[in-house]
Amino acid sequence: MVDEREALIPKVGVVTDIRIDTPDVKTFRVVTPDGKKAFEHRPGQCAMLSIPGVGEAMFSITSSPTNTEFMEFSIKKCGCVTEWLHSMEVGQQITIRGPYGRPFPVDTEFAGHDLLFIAGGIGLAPLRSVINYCRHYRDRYGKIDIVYGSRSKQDLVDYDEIISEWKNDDGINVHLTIDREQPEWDGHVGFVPNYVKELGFTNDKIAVLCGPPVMIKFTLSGLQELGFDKTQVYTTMELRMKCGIGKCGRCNIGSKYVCKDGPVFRFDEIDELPDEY
Amino acid sequence: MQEIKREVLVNKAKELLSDGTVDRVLGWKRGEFDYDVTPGVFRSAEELDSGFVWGDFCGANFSKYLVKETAKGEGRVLVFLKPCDTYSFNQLLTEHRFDREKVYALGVPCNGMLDISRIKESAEGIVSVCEEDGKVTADTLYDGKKTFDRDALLPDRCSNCKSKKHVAYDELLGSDGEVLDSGRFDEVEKLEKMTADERFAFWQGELSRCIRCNACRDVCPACTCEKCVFDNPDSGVENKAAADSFEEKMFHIIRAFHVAGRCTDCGECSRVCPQHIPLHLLNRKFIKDIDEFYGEYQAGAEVGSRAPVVNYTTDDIEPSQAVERGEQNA
Amino acid sequence: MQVNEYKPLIVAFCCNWCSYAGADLAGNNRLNYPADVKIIRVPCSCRVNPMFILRAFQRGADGVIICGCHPGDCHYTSGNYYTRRRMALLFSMLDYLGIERERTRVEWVSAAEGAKFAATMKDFAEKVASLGENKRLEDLRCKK
Amino acid sequence: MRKISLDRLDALFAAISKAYTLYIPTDTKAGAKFEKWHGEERLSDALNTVRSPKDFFFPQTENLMDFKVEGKNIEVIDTRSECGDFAVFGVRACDVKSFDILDRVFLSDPVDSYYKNRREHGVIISLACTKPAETCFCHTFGIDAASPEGDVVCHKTEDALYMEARSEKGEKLMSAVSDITEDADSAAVDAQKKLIEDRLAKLPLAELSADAFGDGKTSEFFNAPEWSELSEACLGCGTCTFVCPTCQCYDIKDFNTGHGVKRFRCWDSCMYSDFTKMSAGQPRLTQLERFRQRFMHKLVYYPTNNDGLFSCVGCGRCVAKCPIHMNIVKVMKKLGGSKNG
Amino acid sequence: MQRIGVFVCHCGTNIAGTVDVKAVAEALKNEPGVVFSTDYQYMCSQSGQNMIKEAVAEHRLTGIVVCSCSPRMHEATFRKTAQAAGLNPYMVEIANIREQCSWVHKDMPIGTEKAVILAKAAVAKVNLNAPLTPGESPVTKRALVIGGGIAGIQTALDIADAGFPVDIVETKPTIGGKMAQLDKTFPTLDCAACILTPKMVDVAQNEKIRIFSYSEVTDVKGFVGNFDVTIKRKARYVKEDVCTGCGLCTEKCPQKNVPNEFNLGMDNRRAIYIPFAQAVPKVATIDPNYCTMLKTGKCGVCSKVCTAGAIDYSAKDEYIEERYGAIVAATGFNPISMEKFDEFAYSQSKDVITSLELERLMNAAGPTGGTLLRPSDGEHPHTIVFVQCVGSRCAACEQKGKEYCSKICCMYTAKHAMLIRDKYPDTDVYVFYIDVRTPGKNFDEFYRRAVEEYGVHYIKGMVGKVSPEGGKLKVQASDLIYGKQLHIDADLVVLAAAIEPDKSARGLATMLTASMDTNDFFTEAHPKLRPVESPTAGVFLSGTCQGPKDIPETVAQAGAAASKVIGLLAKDKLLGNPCVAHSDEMMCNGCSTCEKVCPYGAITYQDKEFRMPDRTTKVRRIAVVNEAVCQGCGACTVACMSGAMDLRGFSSKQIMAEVDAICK
Repeated sequence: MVDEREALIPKVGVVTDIRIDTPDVKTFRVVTPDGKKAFEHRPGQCAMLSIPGVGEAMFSITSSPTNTEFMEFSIKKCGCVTEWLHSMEVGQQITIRGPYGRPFPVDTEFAGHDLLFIAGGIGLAPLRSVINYCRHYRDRYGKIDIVYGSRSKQDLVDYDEIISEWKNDDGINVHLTIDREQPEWDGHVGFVPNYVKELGFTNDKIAVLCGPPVMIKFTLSGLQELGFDKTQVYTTMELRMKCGIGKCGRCNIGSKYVCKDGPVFRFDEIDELPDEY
Repeated sequence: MQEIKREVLVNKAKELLSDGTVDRVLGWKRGEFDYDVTPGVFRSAEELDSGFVWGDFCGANFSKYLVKETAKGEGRVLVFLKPCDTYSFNQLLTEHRFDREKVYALGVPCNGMLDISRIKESAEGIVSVCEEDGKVTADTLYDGKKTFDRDALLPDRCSNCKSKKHVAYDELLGSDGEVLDSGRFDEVEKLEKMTADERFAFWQGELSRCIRCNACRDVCPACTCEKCVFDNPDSGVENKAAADSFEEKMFHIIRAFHVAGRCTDCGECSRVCPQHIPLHLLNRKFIKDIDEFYGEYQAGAEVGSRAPVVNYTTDDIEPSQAVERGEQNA
Repeated sequence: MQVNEYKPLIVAFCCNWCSYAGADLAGNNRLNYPADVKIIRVPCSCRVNPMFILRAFQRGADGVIICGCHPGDCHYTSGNYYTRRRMALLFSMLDYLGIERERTRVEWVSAAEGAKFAATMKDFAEKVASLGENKRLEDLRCKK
Repeated sequence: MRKISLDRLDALFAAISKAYTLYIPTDTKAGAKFEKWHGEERLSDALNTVRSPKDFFFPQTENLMDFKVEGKNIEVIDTRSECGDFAVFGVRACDVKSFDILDRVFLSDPVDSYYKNRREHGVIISLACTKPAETCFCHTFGIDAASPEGDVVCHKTEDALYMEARSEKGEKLMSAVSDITEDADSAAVDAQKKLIEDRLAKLPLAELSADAFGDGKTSEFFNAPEWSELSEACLGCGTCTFVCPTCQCYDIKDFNTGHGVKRFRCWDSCMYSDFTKMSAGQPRLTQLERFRQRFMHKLVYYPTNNDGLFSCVGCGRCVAKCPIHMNIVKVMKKLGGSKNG
Repeated sequence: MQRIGVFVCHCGTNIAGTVDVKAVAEALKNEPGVVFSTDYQYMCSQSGQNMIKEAVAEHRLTGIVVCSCSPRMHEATFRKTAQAAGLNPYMVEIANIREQCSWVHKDMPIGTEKAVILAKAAVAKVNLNAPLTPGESPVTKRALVIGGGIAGIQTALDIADAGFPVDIVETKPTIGGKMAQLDKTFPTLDCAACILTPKMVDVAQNEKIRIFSYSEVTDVKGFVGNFDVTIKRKARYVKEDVCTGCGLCTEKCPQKNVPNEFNLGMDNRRAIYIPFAQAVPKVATIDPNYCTMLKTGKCGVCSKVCTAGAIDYSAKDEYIEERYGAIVAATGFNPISMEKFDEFAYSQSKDVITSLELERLMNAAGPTGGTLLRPSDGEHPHTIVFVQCVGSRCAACEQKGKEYCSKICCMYTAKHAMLIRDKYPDTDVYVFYIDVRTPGKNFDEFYRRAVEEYGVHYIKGMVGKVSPEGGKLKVQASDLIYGKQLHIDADLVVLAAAIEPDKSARGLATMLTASMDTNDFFTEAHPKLRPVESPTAGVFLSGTCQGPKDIPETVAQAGAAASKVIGLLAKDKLLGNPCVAHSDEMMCNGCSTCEKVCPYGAITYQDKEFRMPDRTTKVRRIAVVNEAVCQGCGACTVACMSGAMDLRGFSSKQIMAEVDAICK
């Protein structure tokens, strides 16, 4: 038959590890049945995971491309596919196809610059891939600041990795915050946009934002107050996707398809799109 | 030809707008041709003057629009209701789907609405359509003027009109008619008299044309569910495009069953079907059965009536008798 | 002579209070009926949605039978009256669409009528078997 | 150019059928429809089919793959198979153009192999429109109903069918019918083209122009207040998208058959309320946004990505079939302003 | 995803004899969700149950499928086992492979194949099971009895006797009901008053019982255990707690021409009255329709003569609200109107009377002081004709009377005939009947005594016409046995009028959401097995409001209703059935369809505000199921076209999963 590889036909993946990050976020490690990475990707790209009979959904790949053994996905429970994924046990097979979308310009625009990563809640998941990529090629970048906030300490994704690895790296400053006071927390308390302004970064960096729409909106204006231009700020978007290859029409905003032309966008590019997300 | 002239409707609408009775008017908007009339909302006398039409192609039943339109704001909406639309209007009120207080209903007599596809069957390139003394003349691109008997251009729902009587209105323009003894079950009976194989072949042929565009559902005044079972992945019957002939049957059987006892037989489903599937014959089967099994019942004839499917008597017909009765017909 | 190997698949919805108990009684009395009949317990026959019936046909059932308490004896007073109306209308519609009318049935079986249950199932299974496979309401995707 | 007498159409169809599965438009009580030619079918005189021929390449539903699930294990079964050669006769100029529009979606990287497979094996035999309808506006998009594109282009006159191959596939098909066709000059065809051009100029929508729209017009039209009025009566059904030859949105769904899972693709409509719905939210909340999406896509977004090519071919199907008679013509006139007087 | 354990029971050889249980356990191992599958001799035994508990712990099971006997047998057992193992009891499903498989199929391969399919269906269902918790509601330990006739009185006494407070609401100024109007009772001929009035006194003296006489129930809200009832206490213009019942006012009142309803209008009373001597409460009542003071403001005689100062012309209707745990309907009956039976000349002659009127004419406290006299002229009647089945057992098509048998007429007519023949042996008594129905203890003996010892003329046949002529009543009748026409000149004609439920029952049924049959008798929850309960939980039925019955039957049913009430009130909390309907408010259209099919009135509607995705709010009407009232039949789930209504424990998805599994 047609020997062409069809973009819509997935590979089989095996879940080899499941980590409980927060009450509603789990991180899944996926490899092919013969123990290899399903495919190579770039930071910020996504993959379609599916359980036959339940459905298919797009997730950002949270592990760094520099990880040569496996891929990881941090997934928040919020629909039927994610609910199913959350109820899985190690050893379960799923299907996987990808990678999809435009990655962060880590080797071009980002190179040589100071980087500022700002994330809220599950928004850290897509950034984790870039952050770890930048940590891997530490010498290619300047200073790295990471501002990360969540509702509570329990809701901070990848808390262990942040504390045991990121915080210990040279030239990386991690600023954590949670929304409300809680007993076993001696760090900063407050919302991310305010914290960013409090921290008062210089505008010679490239900023990458990811989180809930409200956070993005206020953080962006905060950054603009600090003198950032929209061309310096990147984000990654999420819309309903089906095909992942810019054909099915679902994630179409203006002339762009989020699955193909995104999910990574620079804010000046977003300005050109109609306001529909 | 409709009994009431367009001007009468426009003037009445203007009057009600200007005295503040209503703040908008749900009416028919002029299209590109004489036949492509679109429902629309008019807010001023000027809009009415320029865009309002009333004539032989104003078939759309506005009742369902009231569900959305009345939810929009505080003001009252003026709506024009043809006799058959008033049944849907009542049925929606029975089901608490809109606030009666927010509507000013003007009853308008209807002399049957024309089906443009009947003209198109024998004329190409219709430039205009006009009517005089029961004759409809279509001006065509290639064959000049073609004249038709008006009655021959009526869709089934109008040639078998069930009622010229308005069962709900705040004000009636023109005269009210009577509930008619239509032959609306004749086609159903014809089918009932066929053999099961013939019936199956008939419906297989009809339903296989279905493209699952959902127009029948989306126009149906009885289909106002917040979420239709066919759109709900949790319902177990969700389907989009029919991937198998079973799904077409499933869709149409369930849809007919869901509107059984609630369907007023307005015929919109058949009007809008791009594939000309006689969907009303499914609904009429239920209506006919209900009438025969449980006594005559016309959905929407009065507000608040209890449909036979949500009622019972202790000596109802058994399901086996219901189908055996079919045997006698055959 | 050729032996008819065809075995129909029959789904029986039985109300918990009468017919399911009737089926149990048939068991207690060791009254044989075809194993083609598979019972699904529902609280009342009025729980049976037409969608379940169509679903059964879609998935390959050759016959569907609904059993409930005798009219007037419903545990919930009126459930089976609604069943009777709904199914009279549904079956009539299926018949209208040309689906074989012997594929669907409603039967009232009380908790004391074990014998009736067995006899009914036997009769229904035979009728359905004589019709052969369900072709008119089948979903080809579900064929093995 | 070759020709064959109209009374020998059956012979022509029979000859084509030897090498191809042939589809021709035939009349049914619900309008014209492409049907497989078995020998009995008669060619319809209707201007066009109710459904567009996009089905041949992008069917309403198709099985993409199967899965076998056992315990924790999954097996992916590729169900693709090589498509046989087929020919579609009597495709009108507008519909021929629609394949070009679909190609740019499905054949752009990454290629949709299902579509490509069928496209490679399908031969389009187009037919010029002698009697364009009042709902036709293909000329608005630069399509010439008198000279359609296609692998083989046909003109049907009073007595004969004139055929001309325009592609390799077309040549191949013509060679299969060379025995029963004869050489012809272009005089009759030229005369017919002239006639058609005259007729096109007299159509009610002859003046309709798409000049106001196209590449880069997003901001101009996206927030236009007219969308509200245009969309207010829209039922949100999918009739326009399903009869449209260029609408290509689809959904991918799984169907559990009880002994496996079939993943299939089916047409979807941006007019449907759940098209973009996610568990987290809904970017196109009301029918206004959904309605706008469809027309913006056809008139602005698609041209932006495809060198100004509009993704409407003016076939008039939506004009004829919309339950509430709202359509792209009304949208263009309303939004295009003075340019559409 | 569930972690399901499958346990296949051998049931000795009951199952294992025809089903290869090991093969079943093996076949289930690869079903989705199944992590453990085994078989055992007797799953219901202690060691079988322990095996389940251990497996739950060891394999972290979240759901259990037991392939065994009927769930009607051991579902409760295994639910308890699951609970003991720390699972929700509703995470258990039973595959019935004994009654519905091994016992009805003889062939091992066939039985095994079917058992596997049934087990797979159960697994498919458990995969979709959700933990369910029965709702709890408190029980207000007070009962309301509506109607103060013998049925209500007996029910109230029995409930109070168990220590629970009871209120009786009676529309008349006194309790006692129809029985107080009767003279003697069949078949023992003891005096009705003699046996009834001590009970009335008991009621009055019982501290647990409150009597709201001259009162009506106007509103009922709530549900079993917690009914909020509004009672209208009609203005009586006499202070109940002050009036001593001396009766002076009823003698002095100048308004003497008020028809006395207690004697069915055959004599008069005053505008202020005590219905009868033994009335309870023994308190006077002013009839506002006749009282001159109330109508014109002039008179005031009663107030002047009342030494206790109990008269209060300014009294107003009062409404009181009370909460009850249970409600008993005991609204009783009335003879039907004789309007439509003009052939018997009821409206033309005073001497055509109903049987109840005859009771009063024979009663010592009646208008004639107990002497049987013709109402028209006060003469002693010598020929009396009784007509049976007047309005009973009528063909529906006639639309005149009732289709049912009124049940009591045969016996009271025998009683009347016997009493008349006993007291006035010179009187000829004819009884025209269709059948004589005497099923009851000592009933037939009683009837035969009337015929044989007392010489009552029983004639099988119907009276065609009664015409008053010259002071006589010409009775034309047919004798079906001798096939001849009879003409009798009667002095008195007594009609055995059919009885019908009291008119107030219909309105009450609506308030209680209790269902009624076409004759307006209350329907029972089950005609055989739950005869004194209404389908509406917490509403019970006592006496003739449920169907025609005589006094002993009424008293028996009253006691039965009381015991049901006591059983309910004895509980502190009601545990609901968790398998109840619930409506998804996001999908509900508020169309009121489900409410129409709910036999229990468990569904109400409310307007709820919804936050829309565009941050606006929208008010929508939605259905709300009262889980304490819902019994879980599922009628609403099919009536609901949007699919908003579903049934816990038998959800559409679960049932479809079973269908899929069976049809796989």
